[in-house]
Amino acid sequence: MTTQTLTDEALKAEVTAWLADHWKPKAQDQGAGFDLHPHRDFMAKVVEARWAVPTWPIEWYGRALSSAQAKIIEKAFAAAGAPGSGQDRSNLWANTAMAHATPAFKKTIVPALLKGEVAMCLLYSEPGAGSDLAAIRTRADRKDDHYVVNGQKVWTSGAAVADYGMLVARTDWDVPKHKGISFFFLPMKQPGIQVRPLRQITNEAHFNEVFITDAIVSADNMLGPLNNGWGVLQTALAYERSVMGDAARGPRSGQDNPKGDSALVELAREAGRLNDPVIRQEVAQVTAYKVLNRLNNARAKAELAQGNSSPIMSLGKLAMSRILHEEARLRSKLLGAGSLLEGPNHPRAEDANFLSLNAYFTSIGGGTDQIQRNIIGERVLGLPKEPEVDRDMAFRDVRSG
Amino acid sequence: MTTQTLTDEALKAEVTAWLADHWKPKAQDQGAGFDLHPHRDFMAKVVEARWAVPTWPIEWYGRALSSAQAKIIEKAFAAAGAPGSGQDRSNLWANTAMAHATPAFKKTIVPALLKGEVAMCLLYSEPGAGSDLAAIRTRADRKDDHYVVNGQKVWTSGAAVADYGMLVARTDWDVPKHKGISFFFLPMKQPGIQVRPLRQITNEAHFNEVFITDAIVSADNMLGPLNNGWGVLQTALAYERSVMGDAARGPRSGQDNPKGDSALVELAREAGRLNDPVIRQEVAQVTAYKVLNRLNNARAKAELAQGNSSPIMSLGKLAMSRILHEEARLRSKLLGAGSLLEGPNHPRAEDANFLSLNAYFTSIGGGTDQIQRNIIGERVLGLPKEPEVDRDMAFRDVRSG
Amino acid sequence: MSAITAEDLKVFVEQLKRLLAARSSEAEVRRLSETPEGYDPEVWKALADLGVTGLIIDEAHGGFGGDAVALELVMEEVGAALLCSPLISSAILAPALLQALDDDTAKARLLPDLASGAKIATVAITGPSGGWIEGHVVIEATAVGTDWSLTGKAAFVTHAHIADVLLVVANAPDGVAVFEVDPKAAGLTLTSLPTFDHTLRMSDIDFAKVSARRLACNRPTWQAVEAMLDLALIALAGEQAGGSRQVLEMTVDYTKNRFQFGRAIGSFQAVKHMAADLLIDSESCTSAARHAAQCLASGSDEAPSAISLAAFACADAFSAITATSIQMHGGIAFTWAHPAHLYLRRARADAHLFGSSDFYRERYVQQLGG
Amino acid sequence: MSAITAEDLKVFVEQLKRLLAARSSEAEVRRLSETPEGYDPEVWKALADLGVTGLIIDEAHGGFGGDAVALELVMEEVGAALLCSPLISSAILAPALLQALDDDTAKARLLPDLASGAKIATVAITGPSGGWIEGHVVIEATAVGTDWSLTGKAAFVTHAHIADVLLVVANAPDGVAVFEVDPKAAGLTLTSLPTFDHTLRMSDIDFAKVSARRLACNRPTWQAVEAMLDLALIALAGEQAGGSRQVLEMTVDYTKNRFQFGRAIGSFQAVKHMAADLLIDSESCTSAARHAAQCLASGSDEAPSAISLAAFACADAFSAITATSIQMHGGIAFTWAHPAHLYLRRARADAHLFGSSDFYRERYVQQLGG
Repeated sequence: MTTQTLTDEALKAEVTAWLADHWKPKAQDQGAGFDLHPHRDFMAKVVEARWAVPTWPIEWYGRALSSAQAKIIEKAFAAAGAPGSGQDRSNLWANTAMAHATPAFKKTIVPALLKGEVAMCLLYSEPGAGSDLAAIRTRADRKDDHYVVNGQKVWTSGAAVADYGMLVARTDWDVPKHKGISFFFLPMKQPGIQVRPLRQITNEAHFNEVFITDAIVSADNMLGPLNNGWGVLQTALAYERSVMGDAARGPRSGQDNPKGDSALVELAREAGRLNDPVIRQEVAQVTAYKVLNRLNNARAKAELAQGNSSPIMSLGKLAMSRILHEEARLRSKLLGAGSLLEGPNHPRAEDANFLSLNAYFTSIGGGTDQIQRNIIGERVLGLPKEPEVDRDMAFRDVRSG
Repeated sequence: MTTQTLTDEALKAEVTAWLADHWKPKAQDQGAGFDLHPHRDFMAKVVEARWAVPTWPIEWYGRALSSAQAKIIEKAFAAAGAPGSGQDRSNLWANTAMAHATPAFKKTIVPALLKGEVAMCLLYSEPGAGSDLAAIRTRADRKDDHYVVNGQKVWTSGAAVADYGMLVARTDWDVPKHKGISFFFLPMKQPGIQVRPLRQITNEAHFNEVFITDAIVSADNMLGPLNNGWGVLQTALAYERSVMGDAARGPRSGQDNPKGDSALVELAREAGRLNDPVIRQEVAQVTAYKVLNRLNNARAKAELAQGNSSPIMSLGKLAMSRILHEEARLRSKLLGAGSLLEGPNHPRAEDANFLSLNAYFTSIGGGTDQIQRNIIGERVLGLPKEPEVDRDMAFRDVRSG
Repeated sequence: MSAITAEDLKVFVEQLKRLLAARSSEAEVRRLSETPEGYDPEVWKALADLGVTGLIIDEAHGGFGGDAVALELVMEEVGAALLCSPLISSAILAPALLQALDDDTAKARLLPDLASGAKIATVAITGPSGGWIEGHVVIEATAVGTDWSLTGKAAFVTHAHIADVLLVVANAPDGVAVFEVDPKAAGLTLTSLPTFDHTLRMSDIDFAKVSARRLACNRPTWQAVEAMLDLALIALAGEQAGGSRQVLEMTVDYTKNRFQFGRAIGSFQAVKHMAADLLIDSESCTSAARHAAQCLASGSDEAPSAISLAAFACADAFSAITATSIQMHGGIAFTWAHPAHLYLRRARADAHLFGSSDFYRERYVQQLGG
Repeated sequence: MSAITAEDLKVFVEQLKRLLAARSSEAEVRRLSETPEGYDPEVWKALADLGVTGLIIDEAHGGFGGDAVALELVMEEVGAALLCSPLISSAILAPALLQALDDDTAKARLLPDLASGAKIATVAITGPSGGWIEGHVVIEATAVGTDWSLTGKAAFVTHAHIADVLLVVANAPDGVAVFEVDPKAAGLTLTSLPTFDHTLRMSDIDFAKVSARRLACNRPTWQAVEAMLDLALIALAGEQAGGSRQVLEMTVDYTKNRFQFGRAIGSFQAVKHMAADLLIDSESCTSAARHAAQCLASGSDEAPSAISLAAFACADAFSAITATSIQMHGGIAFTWAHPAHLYLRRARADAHLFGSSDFYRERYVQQLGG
């Protein structure tokens, strides 16, 4: 193979021609990031044609291309509305396996992940390990050529359909908490695993609790060295952040919502409150929070583009938390007594109330605002950490939960 | 003496008659709590007549009266506008000396304090010991029958005129911070003591820095046992809180300020802003903070009167901090561009700006808002303390300052 | 002044506490939230036997003759327990309005059944705006001989779905008046509304030439409505005070027992300081509610402004405490199974039930002379 | 667009940084705050030589022809250093106004001396209300032959006490117009005002039949005033952004080095979390200021709303950061000797110099179509 030597034009021509031959758009891509891929057959072709991970080495379905040339391929796929390209940037599961899986397991799992043949879920958080993720108590005990897993995980999306879960479990209890954790691809379709939907305050169930009782995972499915799972987890989490972005959902009533910077002005007008000077001040302020956050992110991207690291990146989640809570508060206020109601016949109230609750998805999920402030204070501003009482303790002696 | 057996009526008659004979009102009582007493001669008579500390024992200028009968005496003095009574409740200095001074020193200092013959100041805080008062580095080293004191104190009122300062100094550096502190009555009128006024952000100097170089204090002037000064300090601080109350000052321009719950309404009207609905909301909210704090304190007093301890007492300082900052913010907002100015020709601006700065006297002085929240969380709500890294360390190994 | 002594009141509240502990557990609240009625008739009976339904009804009509102070204290317990019941409608709004009118026959006819809990009544005032203002009344009343006929729409009517009697505020030719209506009368259409607070029940009521009986009032009727609203606001403030203290206690307990990073999370300043600030809110809420009740009970001139203050201070405190409580709990309070959101829903409902905090702040400024 | 390349601008800002480090130390700021003039003529000369006084003045008139982007960046440094100078009056308000007018002879007469720093000018617009609104102009201009005569009072005029030229906005019979006035002219009385920000200088000016020269404008003159105000607001936003970052850095450094309870106070969540929140404010402040500058420089339709946003977001951020900074420092920042209050005073001045945050929030809503 000598694709590296292709000119940009030739590459563009090749991928465009290939897409013309192979891509037949059908039902909207439902790709939820967790479920099985709706275009599995096509995805397999994409992988075999080496369009899925062009920056990867030849022996791993790649073309060893520069990311610049990879972009050409992604652009062509995007233009055609075809899925499957750019997975070397975006496929959390495949990248993690590629980086850390054992040769034997890698050979089977990586292509399956690229082709969307296996569905995945994350087995990280536990009831007793939220902000303090390293305090997990799910255990994996070695037995012959495999590990026996016991414990409970929570806030797991897609657990019901997943073939594998990326699992962090404790494999050594006599060392400090970060040092006794290992990382596995746990097969989900086995008797020892029971999945229960978790009902949120929004009266939805986007997550599950996963109860694990004597579940089996082959030692080959361990990613990274024994008791080095914390390190693997960090790279996986980094991927997740860079790829998935802000997961907070918008209104769910289905009723049209005004868009753009004047959205709140329009909602105030619709509610007949736009002539209230107090409301006008709040509309301006909440709109400002949204616009300022956008300006901050744009400036951060520009600085990164110039190769300067930017402190601002880490502020986005905390800023978004305030935006979501404040917008929900204002939407409720605009409705007055109307906000007492909910349901499809009262879409504005349904949205205001839903958004008021769902704002906690961002202010609690993926690190509470309080944890975020620690991170900003310590990693961005360089302020010293607090004394860590459990840092040098054997985990079995640490109180948690 | 058998005054205990006096009826309330007889006691009232006796004190009233005595006042009629001895109290000749003159210039307004200027008693600043620190300076020498303006009515010293009369005060001496009050003490000798045993009206100053009626609940104290006979041998200590008292009458061993019940506090109920003591109140009768205080009422009579109050009615006549005469100073000097009720010092068993209100004289911080005398009560501290009475409780902890050595017999020899007590004999001379207590009457002098009751008679207002000696002026006092507090030598507690240091540049390196603010929130963490126990981190004081002023040292008192034993030499023969006295101690040699070296160090620096700050935020000292009345230091320039004081005869004695109530001093906490470190007498043992090899034990944890609370355990190596002793409490002294330090003579202020000696060469080793230099007093410098401390200019505040309000461009006033109500406090001093005190520089102490090889100053001498007799071992007899130590209050409480060696290295037990922290305990003595706690009782002194408790007195101070119960007696002195909230020290925050009001406007200083001299211009009349509206009083009562509608004060902010009147200020808004005067500024021509009362018709602004946004201002009206803020006037209501800041007024509410003030009224709610008053209601809280009234409820706390009522609960205490019924013998129930009240959590609310400890909330007052933190609540007052918010009130002072918020009222200052609103006063500034009412003036708009007018708040750019200061000085006697612009009294409302002078007040708004002064109050904006002086609010920090309450939110920082006597324990910052952050320390207050710790205290409320721990002592009122029973939340656990933070890990104390310096708790069991010899103080000389603790980093501070 | 109250016909109940302070001592009786203490005992009374203790009995209520026990009743609520037994009959308004979280499980019961969740169960009743899912029923169409939204309350338990047996618990209603028990409340009646204890005297809660007749608390503010004159002894002459079979009630306890309790005053605002008694009402506020009782509502603190009701709020702490998230009780599902039509108390606000049938034990507060309706009797308060009847007693503020001058129609002795109506009182004699209705109050005893309300006191005994045998009948449930509610009051319909607000139009689609939801505003508790005379100008927002949109139902028109026309005389038909000695009888009256109502036409128009009432919105956000509490517990109308289970009411035996409706008291409707409508515009008569000579001004606002109160009318007694049978919910089953011809021309009356009741539409239940889905509420965000599942412990609450509300309806829209459409009146098409519904026959009604006018109740006598010797002063401008809106003054009677305002007298009713004063009591209702104090009741709501009591509910908010009780709910606030309950939620703060639940939250503080959790932060003492939830360990992360080897420490109780309540030992972290971030959590500890939130708790300290909420304590100021919750104590201020209690002070405001009780002060308003005392002012009204003692007929103080301060009563109107004290009630406005309680209306916004208590609504804001309960809202802030329930909202911050979820943040302090973290993920566990993001689950349906955790009670935190039940209180948040109640707090958000209470904050709009009788008008917004902004509305009462504005009224407060007017009462301060602004 | 700017006549200065991005590369030149970088160099320029670096030179300014060095100049300010050398000539606008805290000690100098304190010294100049106590002088009646409130600035150092030698530093003014140095700023002129560097090109700061002529930054926004056309090259044709001896300036640098810098645009809003250049101005904003320069003002970030000025704000960080708390520079005591008439820059806002003589290098921004006056030249911006002159260049927004159409009086070429006036430009040729005045701009070169302003660019070179040889003369200091300022603009008088606001009446006693302090409002930057056409309707608030209270000086009346009447024609006297070809000449004009001004009568009335201008308030809050910046740096008039050292001005060689006054540009006065007054009501002429045909609408608002700009007049050139000699501060020493007969009938003009200047009263210095004591300012809370001791680095600022302001005066009231009383005009009693003061002779003035009217400057030509080919459009409604208030549009020219608004063009000037746009640049002034961006300059102020830049000052607030630079000041905000400076104060936050100073504060964070202190909390790293101040030890209490055996720990750096910055390790306590109470302090750490305040710092994190302030970082959002200070970064948002910088983003808003720079975005407004870019919008104006590129002639984007978004410019007006971007300027309003910067006006209130930057004022509020600088105020919040300087106020919280004192709390984070504790007692030491309650002393006159500590610089924290110097920035607080500047922040409070900036927040009212050209109108309040509420005013610009209201304008922002209008610009969003509300």
